[in-house]
Amino acid sequence: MDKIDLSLEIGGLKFKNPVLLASGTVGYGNEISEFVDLNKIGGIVTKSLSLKPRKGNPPQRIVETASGMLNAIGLANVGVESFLKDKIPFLKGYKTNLICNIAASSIEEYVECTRILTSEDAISAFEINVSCPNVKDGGLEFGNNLSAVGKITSAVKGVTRKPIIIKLSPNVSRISDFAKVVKEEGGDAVSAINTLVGTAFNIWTKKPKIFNVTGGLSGPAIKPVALAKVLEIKRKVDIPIIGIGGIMNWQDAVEFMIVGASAFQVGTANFIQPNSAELIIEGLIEYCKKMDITKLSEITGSFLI
Amino acid sequence: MDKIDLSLEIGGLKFKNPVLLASGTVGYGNEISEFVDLNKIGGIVTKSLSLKPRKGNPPQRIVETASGMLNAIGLANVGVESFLKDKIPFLKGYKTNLICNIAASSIEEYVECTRILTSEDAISAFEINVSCPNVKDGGLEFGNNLSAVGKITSAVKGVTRKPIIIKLSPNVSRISDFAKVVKEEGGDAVSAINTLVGTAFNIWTKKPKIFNVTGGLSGPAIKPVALAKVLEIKRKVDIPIIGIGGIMNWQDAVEFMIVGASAFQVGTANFIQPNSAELIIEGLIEYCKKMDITKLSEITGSFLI
Amino acid sequence: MFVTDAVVEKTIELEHNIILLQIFSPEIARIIKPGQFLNVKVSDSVFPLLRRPFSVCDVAGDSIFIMFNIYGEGTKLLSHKNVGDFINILGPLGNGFLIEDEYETAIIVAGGLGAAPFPFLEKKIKPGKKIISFIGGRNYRDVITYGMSSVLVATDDGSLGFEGNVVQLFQNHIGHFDKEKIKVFACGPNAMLRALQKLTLFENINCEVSTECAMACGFGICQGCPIESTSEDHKYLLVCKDGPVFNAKDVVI
Amino acid sequence: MFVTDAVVEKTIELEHNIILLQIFSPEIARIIKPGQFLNVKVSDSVFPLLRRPFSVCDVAGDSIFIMFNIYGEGTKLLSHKNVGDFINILGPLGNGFLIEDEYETAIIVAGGLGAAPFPFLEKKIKPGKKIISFIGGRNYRDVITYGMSSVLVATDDGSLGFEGNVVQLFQNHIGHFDKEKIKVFACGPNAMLRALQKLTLFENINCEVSTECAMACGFGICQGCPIESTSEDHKYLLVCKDGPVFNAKDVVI
Ligand SMILES: Cc1cc2nc3c(=O)[nH]c(=O)nc-3n(C[C@H](O)[C@H](O)[C@H](O)COP(=O)(O)OP(=O)(O)OC[C@H]3O[C@@H](n4cnc5c(N)ncnc54)[C@H](O)[C@@H]3O)c2cc1C
Ligand SMILES: Cc1cc2nc3c(=O)[nH]c(=O)nc-3n(C[C@H](O)[C@H](O)[C@H](O)COP(=O)(O)OP(=O)(O)OC[C@H]3O[C@@H](n4cnc5c(N)ncnc54)[C@H](O)[C@@H]3O)c2cc1C
Ligand SMILES: Cc1cc2nc3c(=O)[nH]c(=O)nc-3n(C[C@H](O)[C@H](O)[C@H](O)COP(=O)(O)O)c2cc1C
Ligand SMILES: Cc1cc2nc3c(=O)[nH]c(=O)nc-3n(C[C@H](O)[C@H](O)[C@H](O)COP(=O)(O)O)c2cc1C
Ligand code: FES
Ligand code: FES
Repeated sequence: MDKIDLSLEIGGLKFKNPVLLASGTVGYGNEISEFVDLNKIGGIVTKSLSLKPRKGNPPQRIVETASGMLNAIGLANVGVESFLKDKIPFLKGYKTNLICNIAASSIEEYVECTRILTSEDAISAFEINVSCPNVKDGGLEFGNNLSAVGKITSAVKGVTRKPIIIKLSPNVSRISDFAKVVKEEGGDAVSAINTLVGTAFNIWTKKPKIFNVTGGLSGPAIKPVALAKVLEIKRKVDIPIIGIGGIMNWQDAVEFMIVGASAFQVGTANFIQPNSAELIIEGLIEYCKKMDITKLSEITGSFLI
Repeated sequence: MDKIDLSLEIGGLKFKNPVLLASGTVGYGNEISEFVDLNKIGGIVTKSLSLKPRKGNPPQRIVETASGMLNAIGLANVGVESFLKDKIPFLKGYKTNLICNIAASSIEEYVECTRILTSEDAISAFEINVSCPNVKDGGLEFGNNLSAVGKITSAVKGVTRKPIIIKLSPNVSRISDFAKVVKEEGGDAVSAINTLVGTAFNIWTKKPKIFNVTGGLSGPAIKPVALAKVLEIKRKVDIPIIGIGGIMNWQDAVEFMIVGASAFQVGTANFIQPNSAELIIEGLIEYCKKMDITKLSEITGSFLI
Repeated sequence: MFVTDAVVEKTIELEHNIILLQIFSPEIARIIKPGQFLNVKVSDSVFPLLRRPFSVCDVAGDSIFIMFNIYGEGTKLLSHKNVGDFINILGPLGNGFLIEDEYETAIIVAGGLGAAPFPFLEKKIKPGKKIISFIGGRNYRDVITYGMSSVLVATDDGSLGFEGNVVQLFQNHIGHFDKEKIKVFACGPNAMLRALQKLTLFENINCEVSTECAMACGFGICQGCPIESTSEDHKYLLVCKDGPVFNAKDVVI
Repeated sequence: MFVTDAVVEKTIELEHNIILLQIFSPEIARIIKPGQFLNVKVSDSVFPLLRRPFSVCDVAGDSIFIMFNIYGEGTKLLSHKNVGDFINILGPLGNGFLIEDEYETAIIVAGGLGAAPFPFLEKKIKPGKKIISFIGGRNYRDVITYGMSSVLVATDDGSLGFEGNVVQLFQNHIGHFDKEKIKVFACGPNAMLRALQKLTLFENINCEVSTECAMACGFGICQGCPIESTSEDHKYLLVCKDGPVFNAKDVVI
């Protein structure tokens, strides 16, 4: 049997395989490393980091929905300083791409976080979470605002030579418009999708089931939507796409690659099957064998329509 | 036990209860009438009608997803003429509100359909499906275009005195902006939501599972999203809302009313439990008893946040 | 049409992982016809969301039978049903085979689980008539002859009976029949039905096929199951309501 | 931590619809401590999506036990498990009770299914020590005394034992104990734990509570299970990882 090549490149950065762990679903890697050999996966994306530490929202932060879950963690994180001091040493021990996800409430804060983190060699790339409220603009989300996404992209590109991935919000009319702006402003890739806005109420108390009222919907429920967003981007904009949304197994992962994803992230699945990422790698190899593929990246965007 | 009042009014039209059957999920009422006594429900919304009959899409038109389904029926319908001739006589036999859902590819076609149908006394109101491609505007959806939705609303209002309900697309950044336009242009209510755009691919053939490539996601999977959209509208715009999306039982229905729905529609549930609508009515009565409510409409928008 | 919680009376495992469920439903048993189907809720939850359609395989007294093998999530769940469990069934649905037609010999052509509707069909065909079945499969494990008499078998790999497909096998025997006096009843994969359709149209043989397609409702409200008619307007018929059984000359398979 | 498919060895139905599952898992049985929990996949499908957390109720040899009643979708599915079925379990999770502490009498205070962790706790407490349990419920059907000795019972409706809540009952007996030489181990609804916390802080009694909250992962990666600490910075701890057992003085319940 020939060796199957699972590798790929995004913005000059080489990934040993397309399996990444999604932001907010593996913290800073410690706990998940008991189940997944981080040396084996393509990359790990950190919980969104902000300039200052954030406590996050009071409970209840999560609720289960039909084949999905809502979360409103409130971007609880240790902040960039403590991340560099306390979390990087552990992550340095692994040979995988470390992608820092950044959340901020102003363009300046995005830039500042990137500037501080970029000097750390262990960090391979940045994923910019634009699904954050823009405090200067009355709390409206950056992710819904084309020109803000463009400005953030060019601003962070200005302070680092590492690849910049913009993580797009699905809660927009035409996600491909956002991918286009990212490309125009020099972004290296987009990740799609972040969670869908959703809510759930208790019918007896009439109160929201999560403290923050609305939360982000993730899991298998959103997979069809995520696939459609990836496909839309693939058909309209020539930029590498990292697919995310409801990937539970290798079949889901292959589906994302077929509609256009170069790589993909495993999120909610980590909570349910903590070794999902490794199982997916095994499945991808089997798929390649069955389909007589020697280089997996060939299937990216190979849909027949 | 006191009698519980389930009735409500929208745009001057009285509904005996808030349970409506959603467009496209009960055809023109014949088949479902074997399971649901149409005299008992608040209303029935027809399959989207267009000026001319439409054959609809070739198979495959539907595919199941996690706690949801995708459909791309392609607006298969008999057209307004045949509807008036062949379908109205059956529907006339029932004492329930008949709401005609209209789909069109130009503003003129919306107006023309409404004009033709409005003279039929059996029709109580219109629901305008704006999730249709605007052929004049290169096939972009009306539903994503604020000014188009405004124009459609005022244009159809111009040719009928019956209530106009605009059925909003969820595939937009801020659905409340659309509700606001509807209100400004004289619309009587909005329905929210239509299906989310989604897709699914076969990983062995690399072909889309449905002929139309993308389809509309419905069912329990989308309920959290639909609830969030209804809540968003309720908090921002003072207009009656008809809630739709993943309602499978009376608990779901109550949840929609709490976040702001005056009435609601049962869609995909009809396929799985064809007598859902009647079961929901029974459940609503039990809920009122348990909560000591004599007028159900009081719970509309009664969320505690 | 009924939608009813019916109790599982018996679970029977045939050879090669084929499962028969015996379900108590006097109201459906009384009226269902061969070729009609049931839409079965396989779980109590919203997953899997949609019902699964199954042909009525047999009827005995107040009981109805369905036959399946484990295919995906739905049939897996169904295979876990125990005696005494309730399953929610919707039926009878669709139009069955027209068995009161003019023919002397009924010819059954079935591929794989396409055999499911025929035990009941055999039972219902008038005693005076002859019945011959052609049953096919990819290999011997695919061949289901349960409840059928005078069977001729074809397998793609030749592991049982004739080596080749079941339509070829039938074609090889066509000379033995008086084409005016036979009627073909068929069920199986679309590719098989298409080949059979071609053959019977060419040979001018009366042939009914039970077609399959993805379904949501099963009773005509979702428009999810179109099949093109051969009528002038090429309009779509609904597999669930206008079918699943069609005369081979009426539809584009 | 292990994630493993473990076989159900026995299903035991206690009174009042309480179910005990005996699961074969030598690797977990060997290391799990009272108060730790398991996160259990109740179905093979994506519905229900999330695992369900259950305290380890007892350990015997290579087997672990969990105790529950039918509450929602997840516990319903779990109650349908038969001997020989596999269930996927993740554990041991969290921190258990500190039983190697300085006390002469262990006082167990449990409400409803809060009784679940205590059969194992009783087993693990050193023979020299005394154990007294206060068990409460809304009514007699709620009171679970399985696996516990010297039990005092309270019910809200007085249908069994003391009429009132279990914290009141314990308070009534507080005079009998030397407060310096007891340690309270508690589990139950938050309202109960809150009352007990108030009492034990006031009386200066060493008290550990096993808290409950919605969880997604159960092992610290989702940040879904915050509980406010009483430390100066009021930071959030994680119930799954820093708990579920906390000293009553350390958290805001
Ligand atoms: C009128 C009618 C009668 C039927 N009678 C029988 C019967 O008597 N016995 C029997 O075993 N089966 C019968 N079938 C097929 C049966 O409905 C499917 O096998 C069943 O739905 C599979 O469900 P599942 O959840 O196990 O598989 P799923 O998880 O739904 O399917 C697994 C995969 O198979 C595909 N698939 C599902 N159903 C079909 C299908 N019908 N055709 C092609 N691909 C499909 C899906 O797209 C999916 O990729 C009938 C179908 C129809 C329409
Ligand atoms: C550390 C820990 C240990 C536990 N140990 C046990 C145990 O040993 N035995 C036992 O029976 N239970 C235990 N529980 C609770 C158990 O996890 C829930 O009963 C279970 O998740 C219910 O699942 P379900 O699917 O049946 O109900 P769901 O369908 O999930 O719930 C039905 C309703 O109950 C609510 N709900 C669900 N879980 C909880 C909860 N934990 N608290 C309050 N409301 C809830 C939901 O919001 C929903 O509205 C424990 C919980 C935790 C966190
Ligand atoms: C509990 C939880 C926390 C998350 N936190 C973040 C975050 O901090 N930053 C971010 O960009 N995305 C975050 N996400 C979104 C995921 O990275 C991912 O985009 C989303 O969950 C969809 O993928 P999934 O369906 O595979 O989970 C979070 C998701 C979950 C479920
Ligand atoms: C098979 C199918 C066909 C539909 N056809 C229409 C339609 O013709 N016009 C329309 O406005 N909505 C149509 N809808 C959308 C539904 O009316 C409803 O908005 C949507 O399905 C969400 O509700 P649900 O989750 O309860 O199904 C259709 C939905 C389905 C599932
Ligand atoms: S399956 Fe719904 S119309 Fe045929
Ligand atoms: S449940 Fe996920 S961090 Fe505690």
